[in-house]
Amino acid sequence: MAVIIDRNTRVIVQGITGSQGQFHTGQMLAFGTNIVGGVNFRKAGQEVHGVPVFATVHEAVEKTGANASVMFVPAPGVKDAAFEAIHAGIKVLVLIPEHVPTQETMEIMAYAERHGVRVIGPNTFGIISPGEKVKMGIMPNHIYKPGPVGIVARSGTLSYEIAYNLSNSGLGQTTVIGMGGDRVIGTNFVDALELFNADPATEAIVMVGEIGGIQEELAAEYIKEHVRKPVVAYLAGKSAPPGKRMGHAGAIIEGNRGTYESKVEALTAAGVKVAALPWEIPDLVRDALK
Amino acid sequence: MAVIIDRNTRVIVQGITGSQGQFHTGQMLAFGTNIVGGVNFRKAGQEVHGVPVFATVHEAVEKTGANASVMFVPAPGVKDAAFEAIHAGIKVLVLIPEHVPTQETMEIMAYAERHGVRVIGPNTFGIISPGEKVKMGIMPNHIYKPGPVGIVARSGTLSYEIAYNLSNSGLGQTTVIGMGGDRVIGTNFVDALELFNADPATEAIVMVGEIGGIQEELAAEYIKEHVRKPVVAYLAGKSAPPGKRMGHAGAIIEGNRGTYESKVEALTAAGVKVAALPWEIPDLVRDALK
Amino acid sequence: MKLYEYLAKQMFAEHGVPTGNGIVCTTPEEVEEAARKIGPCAVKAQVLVGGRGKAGGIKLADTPEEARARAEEILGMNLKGYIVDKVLVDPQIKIEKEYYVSITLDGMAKKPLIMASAYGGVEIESVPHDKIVFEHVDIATGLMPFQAREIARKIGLTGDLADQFTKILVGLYRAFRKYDAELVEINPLALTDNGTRLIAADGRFNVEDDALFRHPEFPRVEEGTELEKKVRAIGLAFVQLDGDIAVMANGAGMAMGTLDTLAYYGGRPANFLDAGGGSGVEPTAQAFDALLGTRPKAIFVNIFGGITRCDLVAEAIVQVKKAKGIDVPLVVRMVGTNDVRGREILAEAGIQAYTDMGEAAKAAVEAAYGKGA
Amino acid sequence: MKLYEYLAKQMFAEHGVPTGNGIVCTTPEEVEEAARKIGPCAVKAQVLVGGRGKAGGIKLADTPEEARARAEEILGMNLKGYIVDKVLVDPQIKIEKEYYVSITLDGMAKKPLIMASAYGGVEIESVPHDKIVFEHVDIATGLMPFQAREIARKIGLTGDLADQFTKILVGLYRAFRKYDAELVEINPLALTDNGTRLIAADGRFNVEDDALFRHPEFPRVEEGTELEKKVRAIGLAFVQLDGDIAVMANGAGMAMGTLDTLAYYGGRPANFLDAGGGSGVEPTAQAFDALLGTRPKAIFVNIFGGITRCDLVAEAIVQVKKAKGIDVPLVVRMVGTNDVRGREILAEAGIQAYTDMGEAAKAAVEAAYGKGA
Repeated sequence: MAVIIDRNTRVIVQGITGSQGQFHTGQMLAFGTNIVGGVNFRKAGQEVHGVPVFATVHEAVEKTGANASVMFVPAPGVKDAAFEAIHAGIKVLVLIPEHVPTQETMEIMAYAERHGVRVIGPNTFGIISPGEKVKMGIMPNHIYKPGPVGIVARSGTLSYEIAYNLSNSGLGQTTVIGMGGDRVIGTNFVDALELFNADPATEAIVMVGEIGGIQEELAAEYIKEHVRKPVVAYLAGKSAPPGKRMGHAGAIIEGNRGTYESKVEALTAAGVKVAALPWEIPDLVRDALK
Repeated sequence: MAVIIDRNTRVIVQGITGSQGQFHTGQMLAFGTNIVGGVNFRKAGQEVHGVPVFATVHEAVEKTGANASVMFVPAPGVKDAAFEAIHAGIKVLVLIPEHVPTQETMEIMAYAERHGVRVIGPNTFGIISPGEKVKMGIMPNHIYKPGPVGIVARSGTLSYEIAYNLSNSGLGQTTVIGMGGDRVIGTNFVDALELFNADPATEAIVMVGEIGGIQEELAAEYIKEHVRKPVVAYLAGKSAPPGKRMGHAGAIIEGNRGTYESKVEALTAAGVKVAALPWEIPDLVRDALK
Repeated sequence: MKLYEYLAKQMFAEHGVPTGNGIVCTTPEEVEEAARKIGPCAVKAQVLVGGRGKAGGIKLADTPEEARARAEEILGMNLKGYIVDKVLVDPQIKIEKEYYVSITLDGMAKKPLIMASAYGGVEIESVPHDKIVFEHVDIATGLMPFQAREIARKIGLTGDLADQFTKILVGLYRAFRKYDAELVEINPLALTDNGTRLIAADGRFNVEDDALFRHPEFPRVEEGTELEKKVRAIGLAFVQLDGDIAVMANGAGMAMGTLDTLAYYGGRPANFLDAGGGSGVEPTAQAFDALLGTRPKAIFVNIFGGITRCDLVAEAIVQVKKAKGIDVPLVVRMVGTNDVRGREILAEAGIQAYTDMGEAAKAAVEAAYGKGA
Repeated sequence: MKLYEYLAKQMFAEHGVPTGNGIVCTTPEEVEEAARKIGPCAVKAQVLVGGRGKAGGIKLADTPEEARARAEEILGMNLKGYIVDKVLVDPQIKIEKEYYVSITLDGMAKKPLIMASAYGGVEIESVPHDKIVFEHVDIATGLMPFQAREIARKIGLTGDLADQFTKILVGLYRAFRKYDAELVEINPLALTDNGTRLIAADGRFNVEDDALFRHPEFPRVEEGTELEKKVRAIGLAFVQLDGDIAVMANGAGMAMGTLDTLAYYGGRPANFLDAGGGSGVEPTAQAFDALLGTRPKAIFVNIFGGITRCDLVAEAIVQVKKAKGIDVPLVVRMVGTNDVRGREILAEAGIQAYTDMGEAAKAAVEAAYGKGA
């Protein structure tokens, strides 16, 4: 079992012919993802790793019944490509690119909401369900294992570190969701918590958060109210000074909003165990599952 | 019983302080309509026929719980006023003005649809439910009587003629709906037929159509499929030459679309009796009700 | 309101849609000058009637002198009732293939509708439905490049031509929105330069009358007969017909119903006139006076008073009668708001008014053609 | 990227938002000339730091000569590290009341957020929440006049001032959208001319960095230290901190986690550096070289290879070592994609790499400060 994507998800790759698109299409296929097509108007008719390239998403959907898309187009083209996917009937949209202008992301989110489309990202490493052998994203294939832990993370590499530690400790994952590091994102902690809470296969939830914004505080409120499964968290940015943007657009302490302390306090009050170091996560999960 | 509006409808008048707004507010009050407020930013705090004037629709809704609005603002202001009403939570919007640019009407309709708002008009005489003592519109008060007939009409005066004839023959009305004469309108024949068909108090339905467009043809299809109550129609424009716009934006035969003959044929095939002259309607209704 | 071809193309160019970059001229001298810049050209009469070419309004010229001669023939000519005072000098182009693309207002869908076809150059009504791509635009979102690209694909364009088409259609949609058009059409959208370039070879651009108040930049072009222009200038909807009973009614539906009723009883209506809801005495009197001026066999006035007050209509009629006299048979039917007073005012001026529409219509037909006509 | 006040006001004026129509000058002579046109004026240093006034960057002048003298004081001055090379000469205005209005991006609501208050002239953070009106804008619809009017009502504006406010806010929103702003702010929105007119007396306009590619018209203003500018020019996210262990990690979260881990073990990180996902050898080498140039007590490289290939990072380090030598202690941790090969490349160059992040971090702290530090 998994959330959002599973072995039946029919995936297309928008921007399949670029170097990133080609490389990760290969990786996703190797992981077992059911990639039914790619899109590039100019290269329609070609193939990438045996996957047919279509001119438009409409054509791809029409000919393959695709219902999910993972995007590798350059940032200035993301809005048009995202609207295209939604207009063509795609229901799960994973936006890998970073540097998408925020106002355009807002437009994408409004359009997606009107059409009932789940968006992951932008600026995300994607989503992976190891037991279902499906991934839509750029995460390394070898660090995940099937198992009972759901992970939702704001950052990529840090979540890889944690997933790797969990897998090495024998704790595999149902699904790992990359929220994305931008200020405006589709699926957030609350959305992911809701899904994992409802997923029978997920027994514990790991949140990988960071400074900036109030996502973690809202997650804490939601956990207090609704989540009956153990939640464990690691938060990055404890040592970051205020007013400095730590890479991600969202990772910045503005005034006294978005501090490490406020997040730890909120999560702890909601019964979440917060790890001081990334590799403490497996033990905390194991304890929680006892 | 009635459709769309009844004695509990809480009505505001947008543009209440203009000469049309003032006059018809008086007429609507005289008919019994529950007018709870009017709107004009500059004249907030004043009263019109004892009705308080508010600065904005939001203020009016907040202070009166209004859920319907009838609009008398000049055509160039209709889009903004309509969006305001929808944004403020109004659920029934009657657009009296004519000459609203069609692209703006389309924008209004898209916004209304997103927010589940019923729009009547633009370029309509409005809607009246005689038995509920409520009207939102500009029709004369004295020609309607409570009774079992639902009327839906593209044009005003012609429907007055027919309602007057029906009332004089002892056939009162549940609700009379003015669709409006524009090319793009909110509630159309099919919508009205659906409502009347479901309304237990409505025993027969009168359609007042005209040349132009394919509204009547679509209504005929709907009647064939879904309507189990008698429907009687009068259609104006039998003698109109093609290519000439007969007053209403929508009343024009283009190519061989929208002809009188095609409409009569479609309706007749759906079991609708089509009157050759307006005053034949009461007898046709009476026969149908036997 | 229709825009002249040269203005339509100006709107296209303003939004990145390539045209032939033709030059609009008003004298043969200007045409010669223009042809010198352009080379082999087409001299095209700027009038808003169909079939210009067949009627001699479009002529080719290979030299500036020839262009001048053709312009002398075209400028000042009467083309289906319109005197030509402007020509557009367009370059002659070699067309490899003709496409079609337009945007209109779809009343039923309540959305702009794009139609595109690989079978352009003829009236779109004559193209089979399955050769036309129909795509609605979500007006809240606007036309985005992906949708134009998808249309390009469906009409068989690929590569660079698809990119050109996408730019053209997105530009066309922006023009459509900016100028409140009810129709923008490029036909033919011509494939030229050995199949490497798409250009708008001819175009139509109709701005919606109800939005003209926002666009003072366009020269006003009024269509219709002199009488139609005169009555419409009062602010009333008016259409001239070929019968002989003049008709005045209030409301578009009622006016149509009145014509039909007259026709039902054998009458031949001379016009459609919606005297409006809530018009005052003066415009009504003016309209009535205009009807009188057409010397009909009879005038039929049919008023169902709603917002329209019968007494004011009666006053308007009496005003005209007093000022000029009414020397054709007049039949008035009047019910509704203030009808008793209206009929009184008429009676005082010696005019009897009916209350029953059928009887009144029959009386009007009899008044026009005599009993038993 | 922040725009200078004069540019912000230019953007305002372009969208119908009234400003003082000030004049931007680069010399005292120009300032004198400007003051002659404007009358009693304020000479305002154009720098992007807060508290200009208190630091002597804003001075009043009643005559052109005085203005020139003030400009001589301000132009060329060092204001919190920035040399003033432009001043804005604004008219002195008599302010009756100060309002506040801004538009920002609300990440949680995923919508633009308007804030407005009748208590302007101070930082909005210091205004009580219940004195601020918060309104989200539906980005698909845009800001329509009715919503601006409703906000005007809520901050107590009526009549003509409400109309002015509506025009100002609608214009501000258009500017916000057109220029991909992340913040536009008018503070104070000043009520002047005896309470009859609203003008933007000061303003901020921040364009989002990710959208700058669409706006070549704005002069680029880069903030940050020289080192920050240098590393960012390579295309990597970099923040200078006040410690002494230089850090390189891949991914923003990993970089933060690395800093926290170092701090946990008693280290003082000198910087945040996200060496990116999938960067090539060259940028990595440049970044590494830049870190080396800061003479830290140690360098800690922490790589979890996903898209980042460990072998390429190793090559970059070795390249710098071969070119210049590495004369500070270097601790590398490397796991993930091609990590075996990466560690081999390092080992060949005499660098031992860790696989465990905690052990590596401890080693880096020891390398910097000695054992038991």
